[in-house]
Amino acid sequence: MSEYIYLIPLLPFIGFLINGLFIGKISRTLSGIIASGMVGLSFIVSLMLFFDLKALPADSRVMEQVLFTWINSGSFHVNFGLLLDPLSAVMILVVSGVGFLIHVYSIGYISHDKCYGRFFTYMNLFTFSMLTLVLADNFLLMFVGWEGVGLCSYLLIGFWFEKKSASDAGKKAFIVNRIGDFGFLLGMFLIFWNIGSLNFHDVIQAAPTAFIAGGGLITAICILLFVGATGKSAQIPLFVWLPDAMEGPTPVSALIHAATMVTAGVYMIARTNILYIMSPDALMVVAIIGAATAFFAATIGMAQNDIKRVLAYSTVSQLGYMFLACGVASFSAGIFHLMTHAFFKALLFLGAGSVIHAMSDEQDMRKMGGLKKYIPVTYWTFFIATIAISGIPGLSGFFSKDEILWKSFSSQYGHPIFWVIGFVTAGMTAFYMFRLVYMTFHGKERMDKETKSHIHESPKTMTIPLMVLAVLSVVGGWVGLPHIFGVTNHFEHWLEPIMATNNHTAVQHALLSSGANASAEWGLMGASVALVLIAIFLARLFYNKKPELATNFQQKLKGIHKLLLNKYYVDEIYGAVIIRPLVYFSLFLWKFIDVVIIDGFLNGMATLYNDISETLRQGQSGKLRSYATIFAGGVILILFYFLME
Amino acid sequence: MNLDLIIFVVSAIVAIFGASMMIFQRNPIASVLFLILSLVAQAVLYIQLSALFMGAMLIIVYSGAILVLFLFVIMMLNLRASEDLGAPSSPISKTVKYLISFLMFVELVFIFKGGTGLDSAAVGIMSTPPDNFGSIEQIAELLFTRYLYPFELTSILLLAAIVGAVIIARRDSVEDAPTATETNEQQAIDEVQN
Amino acid sequence: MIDFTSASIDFLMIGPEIALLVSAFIILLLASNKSLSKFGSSIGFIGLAISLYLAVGQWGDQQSGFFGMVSCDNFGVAFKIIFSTLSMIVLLSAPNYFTLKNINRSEFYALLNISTMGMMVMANSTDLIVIFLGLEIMSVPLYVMAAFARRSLESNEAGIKYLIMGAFASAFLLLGIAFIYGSSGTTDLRRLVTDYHYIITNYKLYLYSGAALILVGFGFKVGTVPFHSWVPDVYQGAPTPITGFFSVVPKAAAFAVLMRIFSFGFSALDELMPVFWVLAVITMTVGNVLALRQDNVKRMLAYSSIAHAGYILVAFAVGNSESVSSAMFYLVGYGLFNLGAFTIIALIETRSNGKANFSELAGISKANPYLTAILALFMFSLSGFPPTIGFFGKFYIFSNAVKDGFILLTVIGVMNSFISVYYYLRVIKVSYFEKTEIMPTPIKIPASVIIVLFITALGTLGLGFFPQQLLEFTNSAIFAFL
Amino acid sequence: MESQILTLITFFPAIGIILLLFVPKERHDTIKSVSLIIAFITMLLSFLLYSMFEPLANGMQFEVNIPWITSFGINYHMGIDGISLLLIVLTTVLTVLAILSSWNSITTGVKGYYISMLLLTVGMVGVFCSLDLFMFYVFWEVMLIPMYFIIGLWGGVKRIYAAIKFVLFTMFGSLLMLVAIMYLLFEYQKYSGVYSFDMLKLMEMPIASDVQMWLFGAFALAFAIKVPLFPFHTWLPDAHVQAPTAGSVILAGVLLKMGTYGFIRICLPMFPEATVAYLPYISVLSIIAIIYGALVAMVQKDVKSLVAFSSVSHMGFIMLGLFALNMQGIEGAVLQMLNHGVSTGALFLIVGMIYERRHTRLIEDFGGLAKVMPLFSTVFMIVTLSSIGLPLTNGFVGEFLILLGVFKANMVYAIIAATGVVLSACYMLWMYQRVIFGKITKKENESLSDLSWREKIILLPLVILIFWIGIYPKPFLDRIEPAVNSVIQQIGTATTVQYDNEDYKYNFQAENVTWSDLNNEGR
Amino acid sequence: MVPISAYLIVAVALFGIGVLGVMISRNIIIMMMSVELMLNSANLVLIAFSRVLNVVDGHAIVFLVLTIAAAEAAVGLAMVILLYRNRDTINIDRFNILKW
Repeated sequence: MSEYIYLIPLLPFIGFLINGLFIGKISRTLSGIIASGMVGLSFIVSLMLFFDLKALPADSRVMEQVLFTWINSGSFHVNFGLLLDPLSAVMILVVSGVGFLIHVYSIGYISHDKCYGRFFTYMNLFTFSMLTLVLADNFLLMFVGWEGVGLCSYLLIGFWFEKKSASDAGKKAFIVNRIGDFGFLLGMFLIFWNIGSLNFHDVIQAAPTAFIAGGGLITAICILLFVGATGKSAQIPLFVWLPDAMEGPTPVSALIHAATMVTAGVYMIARTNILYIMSPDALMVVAIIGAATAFFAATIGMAQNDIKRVLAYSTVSQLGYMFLACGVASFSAGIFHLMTHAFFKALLFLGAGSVIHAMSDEQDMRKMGGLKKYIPVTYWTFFIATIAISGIPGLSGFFSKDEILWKSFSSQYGHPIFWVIGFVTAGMTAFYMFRLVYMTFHGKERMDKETKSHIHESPKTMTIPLMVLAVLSVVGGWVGLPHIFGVTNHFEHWLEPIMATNNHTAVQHALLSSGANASAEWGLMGASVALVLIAIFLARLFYNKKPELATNFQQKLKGIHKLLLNKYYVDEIYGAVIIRPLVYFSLFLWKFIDVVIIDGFLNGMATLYNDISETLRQGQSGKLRSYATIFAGGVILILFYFLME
Repeated sequence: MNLDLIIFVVSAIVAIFGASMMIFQRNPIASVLFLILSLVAQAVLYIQLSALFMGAMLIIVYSGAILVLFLFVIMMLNLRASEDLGAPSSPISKTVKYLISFLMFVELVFIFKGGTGLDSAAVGIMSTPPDNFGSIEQIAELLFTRYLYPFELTSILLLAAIVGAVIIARRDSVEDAPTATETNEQQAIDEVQN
Repeated sequence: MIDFTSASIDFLMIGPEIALLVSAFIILLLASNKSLSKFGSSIGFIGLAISLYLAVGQWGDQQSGFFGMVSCDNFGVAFKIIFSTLSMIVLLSAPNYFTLKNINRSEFYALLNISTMGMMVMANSTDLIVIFLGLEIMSVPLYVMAAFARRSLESNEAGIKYLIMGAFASAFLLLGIAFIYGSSGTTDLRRLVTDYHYIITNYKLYLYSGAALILVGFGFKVGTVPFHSWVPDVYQGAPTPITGFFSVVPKAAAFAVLMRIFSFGFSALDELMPVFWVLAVITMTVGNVLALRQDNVKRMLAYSSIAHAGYILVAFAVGNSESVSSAMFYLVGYGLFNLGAFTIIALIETRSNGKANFSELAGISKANPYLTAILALFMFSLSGFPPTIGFFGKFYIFSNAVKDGFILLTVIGVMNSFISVYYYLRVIKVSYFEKTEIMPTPIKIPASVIIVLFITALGTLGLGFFPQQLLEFTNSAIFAFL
Repeated sequence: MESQILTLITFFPAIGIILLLFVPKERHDTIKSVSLIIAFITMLLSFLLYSMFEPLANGMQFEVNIPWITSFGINYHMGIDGISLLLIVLTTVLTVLAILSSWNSITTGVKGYYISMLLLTVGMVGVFCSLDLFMFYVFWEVMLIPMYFIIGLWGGVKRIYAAIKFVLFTMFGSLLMLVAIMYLLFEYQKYSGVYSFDMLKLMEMPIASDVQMWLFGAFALAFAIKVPLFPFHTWLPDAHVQAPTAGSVILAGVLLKMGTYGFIRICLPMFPEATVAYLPYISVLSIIAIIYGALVAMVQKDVKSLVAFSSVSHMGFIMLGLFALNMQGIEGAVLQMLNHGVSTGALFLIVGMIYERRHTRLIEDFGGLAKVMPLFSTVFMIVTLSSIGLPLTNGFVGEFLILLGVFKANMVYAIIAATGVVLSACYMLWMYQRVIFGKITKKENESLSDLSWREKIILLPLVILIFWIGIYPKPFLDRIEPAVNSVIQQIGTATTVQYDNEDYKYNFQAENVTWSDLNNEGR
Repeated sequence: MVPISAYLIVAVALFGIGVLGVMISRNIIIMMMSVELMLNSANLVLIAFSRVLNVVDGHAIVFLVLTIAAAEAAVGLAMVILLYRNRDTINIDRFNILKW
């Protein structure tokens, strides 16, 4: 069966080709059907392959397919090869599955835009790149997908290219990603020149002997790769592009900037976990960055008024969670959260999209409210997602997030501080999510008559995916119930073969066996739940029962609020510190070095020669007697020379 | 202090004096006459160097023919001493020119100082060398044996000179009428004149 | 073994000269008669053709005669061939211009032939006196030619300047010969060479100063700085075809003599090398730099001819037999493309008011595309672009310089030709790139000129592509009786 | 055929020139079609050459060696290896496209124009074919003349200045190169007793290292000006901006490659010690060129000069790769020569297309073109991406290999140079955004027509090449590899520095290992 | 008895004067006469040398030189006539149309 792996990326690619070549020639629905159909097919293929993989014994769960030799130069040799193992299996399921739903949703969403052809083309291209990314069997091919998804996000963010803000956002996304890729490239170089291959096998196999554990080299590699991850997954300091990316159509935000692409960084780290395990310092960095991002993004999220921006910052913060998980070396927890997050965050975005759709493209929550009764389906699905993300027990978000919190506390790489940050963040998450819900769906209706008249529930194509996702965000977490429930964590177990196996898991098992820690875990779990509930209550208080409280609260903390509203002025700082100086420097180079110095020198030479010529010409006075004098002078000199001999 | 020396000194002085007067004259006629003077003095030196025939030739050909030709031309154009002196050249250039000619003189003298094996020989009318050195027979014999080819060449040279002189000095005949260039020639003349 | 001082009076030895002389006589005889005088050019051409034929016949059989005054060696014969060929080209290109300028008098062709004959005499003897006489026979007609357009003030001025400076220079030359005579009692270079050591021990200074003054005399003719001052004025003033003649043929003759005297005769005088080194450098530099700012194409070409003399002097500075051959090669090539260039300039002058200013060139690429293309070809050849003969000539000369380790000299040389690119391209720039509001009238090109252009262009390109034959010719021509 | 094909390809355009001479200059269509057909046949011949070429075979192929000027040992010696092969194909293809692109834009002096184009082709192909230094030089210089005319006659406003600047720059370098060539000639004569300009023979000659320094300097100057390396680059923007579209295409596509080609064909193999000695300086210069070109490109107002400076940056990459002196670096550089020819050529063609429509190249005069000319914008996007080196486009493969090699040779260089990748994204995307995206501000832009058939035909092959090289570069790499190998051998043997490629800390046989037992041993 | 170098010195003195004459005199005729003077001084040198070396060739050479001088004089004077006819002056400084 493994020879069909190539179908998974290929099918969306075919969809891309069809949509791209016959752009504008085929009808709206047809192109939509083709696009989502292709993705659906690849989802089916993925499922089949997944079960095949499951059938295999746990030790040898790996399928490979080498399509052709891509680059071959001297000792450098890279195949166009696909690799299906538990990790990538999870990823392809998420990508193609969620992707399929979002495609279906888009059919309805895009139904008013005449550029539907372009839209689906890009979407399929994106799916193709994303699947290539997760299926690649070597770093370089992974990089292909990596840049491919970057390109697609660029194209899709700038989908409405006539809006300057949109094209700006697209450009920003691409360039920031490039900065990350810069690190990724260097990381690859280091790996290649120390190991001699970029294939994951070889790297995993060679790493333990090629690098000194905890040595500078391995740390450098991990940090560089992580730079790439920060770019792609919008971590500090490169998170600035993601909020702007909300300029794109909402399904895009759902697919790319929530469910799949932004999680590529997490996937990459999980994929190379062997290397990270070898470098505790790098893990530390990852954890710190992740925790910090989670916290800051959450704080920003509390102050935003744009419904999509809130979700964007929540995404950033959730990604922070995932990195925190990776940072404390519980990669499976990271992937687990990745999956659940994919479900509910996609759902949230799609719901938001449906809201915006209903509100006729109004995104400001202050102009919403009370939508509950107009768009019930959207509301309920959205609500489920909300409680899922805020970590109400029983829903997917709870399990994944809680595992992360526990690992950040208990793992040998963990630290109580991480737990505290995660804990606080969890509270804030619940707060801003419910703030969002209340401002949007409850309370009095703040929108004007005109829009109010148009409010309507979205078509089936849009609501059905919402429901499906709602279900998933409820049950999605049950594949990874924590040990303390007395069941084996299927998810962790599934991923075990590709996870670095070193003493720390052993330690964990040791910890788990002791009842003390079990109780500790229960305690922490309870604490977080409590905090969440408090947060929800506060949100309800501020934004539903007594809005005036919120306002004068804002009055009190004006400064902070302003700071949060403006996202800590990060964009402005970057602009002032990096971009503008660069432009001025370039102008200096051009206007001064190029024009004045170099060309000036050359033209100077030319004029110099002309002046010499002018002066010499004066000697050619036309007076014969002076000629004779020159002549005689020459004779004297020559004679003189010979007399000296 | 013998006769030779006296003759030499006198004629040398005369030759140099004539030459220098020649170049400093305003009036071409005068300078021609001074040149003739100088040439005569040189002829004396020739004779002292026992080149009797060449001395005679010098007087006959040069003073007799060439310089007369000069005189003739000057008369024909009746150039006057007064005419068209132009601005006197700057003192610097003057000094430079004097310096150059003087240096040239000095350098050439140095050559003779260096040129060994000559000072031994001392000459004069008193010491005519044996076998009538430089007599007409000798020269004639030389001219018609060894120097035959050059001798013939001189005839061609003279021919060329004559033809050239004719072409240049001949008055314009009718067939070459003024051309288009004529007009701006005229302007050129004017601008040069003033 | 050739008897160097054989008294044999073999007129075949001076056959080419005689042919030229006879043709000159005939022209002069006919000149008086209006109806017959128009045959002047053709007779002159025939004379040159015959002399060329005779000269080619002399190729290979080395002999000496007229009491050693004539020495007919490959070197001389090669130059005879070059002279007569180039003169024929001039003679073809001239009449058109003269008729249009209304100065077409058949005496000119007589003068041309006599002057060419003088050059042959120069090239064909090892006796300084004969060389001197040849020089005079060459020069006197040149003076006349310079002033040939009697009405044109430029022409008059060119004539007088050339004459006085020429006489001035030949006085120095004569003094030099006198010193040589004084040092050795002979004017025959061969005897000089045979008892060279005796002379160098006893009369070193005479020999040196004699050599120096001879160098001055001929340096004047080839226009080396600082004896170059006359060149631009005379070239600009003289009628253009004659300027072409000046810039090529007499220069070749003077160089022939220089080679004979310095590369063969005084080849043992190592002190000469630095002099030539310096002369070469300043000559090409001054020539090129002065050419930068000229408005008159003729004058620009005059300066450029000075520069080219500089390039040839590089060969003298190197001074091995290879370099002599390279210099000869360069002379041939230079003769071809420079004559061609001057022919075109002459054509342009025949237009409108007949000043060869750069402005005159504007837009002729539209009027006469092919003519302009050929002009461009010559310019590229002058500036030494491959695959023209101009390039290969430079390559030949400079490669010999490099071979003997004159790297600095070579670098200066190529940098000079870099400077020269600027002003040669200026001709192309004006004639191609600069747009004119009034379309210049196309120039009518007579058949003879077309032939000239064809030959010169073909030579410039063809010899550039396949220089092998010419190389062998010059290589075998460097056998001289010295 | 085997042996004559190179001669045929080189001089076939010359036949076209002769034909054109007989066509009266009013009959534009005849002239155009004749030259197009000639160029097209030349292209087909080069494809034939490509098919006949033996990949992975060492040494020169299709060698011809006929005595030409015997007294200097100058031979008519032609022959190609993979590097020249690819460049020849590139040249012929670009020539066809260039001729097509100037179909309507050139209206005056048509005859002369197409003659110069064909002459240019002769020169370029000749340079890549010739194995005799003299021939090399001759062709090298011959190329100047038609380019001078193309810029000077059919160029923009400041065309004359640009043309003269171009010629003088190039002449300056090449004259010093000529001196060096002569010197080599006599070095070889001293060494072997016979004159020869044969590159292959000259490579065998050992040269004293101090002499190598001088010779390398002379050659390197000529090539660096052509490339152009940082301080010598100022002729490039002028020439590009002023030249007509076809001129810029050829200039950027092929002429710049002459420089790098010269380096890899002459400098590296002939003067290995000097190469190693000069390496740091040239690498630093190339890095400066990369950053500098990118930064200056970012602030350009004219699309064409932006592309011009971007090629300064890209050529810097190529130089850096060459002087990494290892397999990946050089091979990547050679491939990147091809890529740069394709993508920058395409960029210039595209700029030319909008110039034909709007008669302006200023970025601010455009904006929102995506609305009126979607197809154009798409192609433009593809080309832009290839020039910023997105994976699966040609640019990526080259740049990646180059950086990989450079990283091996010197980590710091690679790190600094890699920032160029980011910068290239900045200026290209910014330009693209300002030209294509946004609302239409100028109303002249509202009525622009999308790509015509001719333009589609022009751009299609380039787009195909972009993806072909990006996705399946193996055929090209296979042809390059032996040539590069020989160069590395040359350097490795002649210098104490060893450039072997397999010096990893870890050496493994990954084939027979499977994923699972990997994990088992992990446990 | 007079040492031969005395004659030579006189000769070169004359030569120098001739050079000076060419350089300073404005009158074309005088310039030409100065050139003649230079030729003559060269002749004197020749005569002197042939006397010393006791070979009479020098005399023959002088003989030839005389004709050369004559030829140059003839052409020169013809040119003077032409110039005077065209320009009404023979002041050499007036003849500077051609310059730079």
